[in-house]
Amino acid sequence: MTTMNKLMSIDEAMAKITDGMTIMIGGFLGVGTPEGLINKLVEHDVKNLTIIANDTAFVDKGIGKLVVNKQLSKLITSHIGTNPETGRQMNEGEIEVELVPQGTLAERIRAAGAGLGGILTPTGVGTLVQNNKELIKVENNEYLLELPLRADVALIKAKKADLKGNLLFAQSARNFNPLMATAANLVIVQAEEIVDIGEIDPDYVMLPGIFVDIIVGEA
Amino acid sequence: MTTMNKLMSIDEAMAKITDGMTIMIGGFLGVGTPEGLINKLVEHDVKNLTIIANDTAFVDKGIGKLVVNKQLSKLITSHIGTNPETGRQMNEGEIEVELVPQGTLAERIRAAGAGLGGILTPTGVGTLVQNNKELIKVENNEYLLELPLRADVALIKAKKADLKGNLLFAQSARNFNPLMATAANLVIVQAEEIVDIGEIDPDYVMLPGIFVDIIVGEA
Amino acid sequence: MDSKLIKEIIAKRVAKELNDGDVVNLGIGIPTLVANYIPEEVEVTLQSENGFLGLGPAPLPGEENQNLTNAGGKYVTINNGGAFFDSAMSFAIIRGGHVDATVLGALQVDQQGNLANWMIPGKLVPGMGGAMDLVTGAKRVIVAMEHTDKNGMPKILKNCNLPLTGKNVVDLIITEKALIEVTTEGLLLREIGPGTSVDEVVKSTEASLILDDNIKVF
Amino acid sequence: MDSKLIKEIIAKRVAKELNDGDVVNLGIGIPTLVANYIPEEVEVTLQSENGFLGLGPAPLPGEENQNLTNAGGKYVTINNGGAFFDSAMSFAIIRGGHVDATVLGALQVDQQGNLANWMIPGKLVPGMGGAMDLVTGAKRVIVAMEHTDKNGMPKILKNCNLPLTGKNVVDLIITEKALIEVTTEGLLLREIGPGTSVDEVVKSTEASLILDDNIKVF
Repeated sequence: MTTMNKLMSIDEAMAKITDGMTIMIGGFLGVGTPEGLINKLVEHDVKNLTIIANDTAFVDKGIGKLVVNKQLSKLITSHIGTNPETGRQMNEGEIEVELVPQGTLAERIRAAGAGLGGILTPTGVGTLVQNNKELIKVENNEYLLELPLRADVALIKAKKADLKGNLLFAQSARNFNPLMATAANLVIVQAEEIVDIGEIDPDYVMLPGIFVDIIVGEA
Repeated sequence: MTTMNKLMSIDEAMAKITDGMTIMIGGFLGVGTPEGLINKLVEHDVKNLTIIANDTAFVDKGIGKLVVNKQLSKLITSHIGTNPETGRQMNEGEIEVELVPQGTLAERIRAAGAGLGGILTPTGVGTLVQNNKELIKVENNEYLLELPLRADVALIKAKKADLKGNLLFAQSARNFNPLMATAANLVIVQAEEIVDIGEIDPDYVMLPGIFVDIIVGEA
Repeated sequence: MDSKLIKEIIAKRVAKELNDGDVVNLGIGIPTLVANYIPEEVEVTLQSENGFLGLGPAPLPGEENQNLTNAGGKYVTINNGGAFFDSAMSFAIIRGGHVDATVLGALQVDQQGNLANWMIPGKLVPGMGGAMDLVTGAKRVIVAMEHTDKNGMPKILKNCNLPLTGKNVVDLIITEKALIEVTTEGLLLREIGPGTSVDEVVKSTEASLILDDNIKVF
Repeated sequence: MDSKLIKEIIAKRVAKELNDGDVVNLGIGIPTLVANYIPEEVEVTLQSENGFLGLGPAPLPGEENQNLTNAGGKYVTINNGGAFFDSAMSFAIIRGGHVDATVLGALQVDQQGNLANWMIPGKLVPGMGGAMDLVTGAKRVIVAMEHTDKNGMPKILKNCNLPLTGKNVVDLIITEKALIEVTTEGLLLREIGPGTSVDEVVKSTEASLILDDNIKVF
């Protein structure tokens, strides 16, 4: 049997990211964001990225660094309040921002990963979120039809990865990471610890290795 | 602080099930089905049940026993081929059977638990499954609008439960169990092992305890 | 009144609304303070929308865990019997009606139970985060806020004029001056805060208030 | 030909279609046999729709685990590096295009790539189980079946007359007599089985076959 080697250096891995790509990045206010991958993205200075992420963290942390370095042209997110630079770029028209309710963001990403054509959610009915969306009535309740969100690349942070890419996440650092790994064409994981196949109990795997393409260690 | 006591005897627990209820039952060909709860249901002989389950197992195992004892009036399931009695009752018009693709069944149950109004799936387009369903086009692809499935009661099998109802499942006995526990008004779990609060690592909980109402031990 | 005292009054009154066994999500600001006033005999499980149940108090200095924060990014702990999960499960819990009560701040609330708390066009656009899901999915939506804004202008209006977070979603409004229930007939003033009067509440509220037969002081 | 031999011929030929690194779901019957013929240098991860990846061989007698069966209810094992999950994740993997190939049996297949394998009205209604999701979601759908039915009647038809499992879903048909690719132009006969002829294949097939320029014997 061959062993599919998913291990790669961070430089090799991040060389796969080019201008104009759509990238999902895990994390919640920086917790669970692969900081080493972000730093390398800043160094490589790829531009015109569309970023899909829960938030833009802080000016000096996580996705915030990409914003400060002006690498985004579009942002799909639920919250930008903790990073004033994101708000400034949005107000100045430097980046396009699509604000999505957090639960809807999670379901749209999951829908893409699960091959669904969309989901019906009550969230956002009667608000600005409803604009340009189909309203569907089911048994007298109104729902918005929300469409799947896919990406070229997902950047994921794990606590532990085995060589097949099976992942464990730590505490609240899990958040969007496992979902995003199902909805991107190329999934790059930065793992705090990399272990041999067989060292993670199959019952406790939080994301099956088939979703992971590339594993890098800590920077 | 009070301790919400979820522990109950199997008799007390199953006394809550009455004629005509809609009941979800975990398991896949009997694996992961709470056999003790089924045996008690057979003993109590409640009738006219609507059962939602992946399959009807075998005549002498799992949900199959309820079929043989003629306790069902309706069945929503993906597969009945392993239990000839189910087919006989269906053909004789004794029970109504709604056949649902397995992945659609999982998503419909999940949708109910997650408060979604429905999901769009490509599964079943152009087949009998499409009958009486809305066909929705998204970006030139066709999807069926599939609606949530809820139940009065869910009967769940776990490997381990703590006193708060946090659950662990064993191997392929997980299947529909955690999903069904999110989509029923009353969730009764039969656990092989019951442990104190704090004995299950929060990172590895497979179903949070807030979904569980009643815990019973092995019969 | 001192701002700290106002917040305390509000948080204390909100805490009394929580029942033993409730699953509760507390928003940032005043709602977070509610946790400090939950009676000992009431066991509440706090949900944190970034992905866990069993939210505990802040850790001791030096015991912070980089991977364990609340939805506001502050270091927290998890109680015995808690559970971590991903964002899809977190919002399945919220949207699916498994949260008994959510307590949120507001910019405006109105007679229809509409809530605005996520943006001021042209000025402040932080985004809705999880708020729209919380107000849609939680069984009970409790707004906890100061009765008037910084300039003394009413925040309880006939009609919200800021973009809504949710339509017809609020169940209860608790301020330092009043406890108001949103009913199908309109806003019902059931209690007033310490050191105020029904008159003062009515004057500092734009919305019409229905006065309960037996208005209590909390 | 002996039925066991027929099955072996089919399973062996199907096995050659699997590539190193593929995630594969094998249906019940002939498809299950494919696992026995995967070359050593090809690493395939088998998915089991009841909830795991890394499906391994049957356990030794006495080592059966009551909680570990395949989708047919037979005791199996899990390989190192496997993972268990719930049914929603299992079908997210299937429907979401994360399975490279699915191998299924069939009652009928037709020129449009339609597949019927889940019911015979009035006679046999086992239900579709996971088949409809598999044929919709897998990147490649391979039908593995005997070329004709028990009565020697063709199963590869101009148009299926049994209720469909999926519309325009089949990519490849492998029988003991033929390897046929479903193309936009129609059914392309690319290979024939051992001990048969193109003539015999054409005669035992109702659908029109496009003959490849270079038909091989497998």
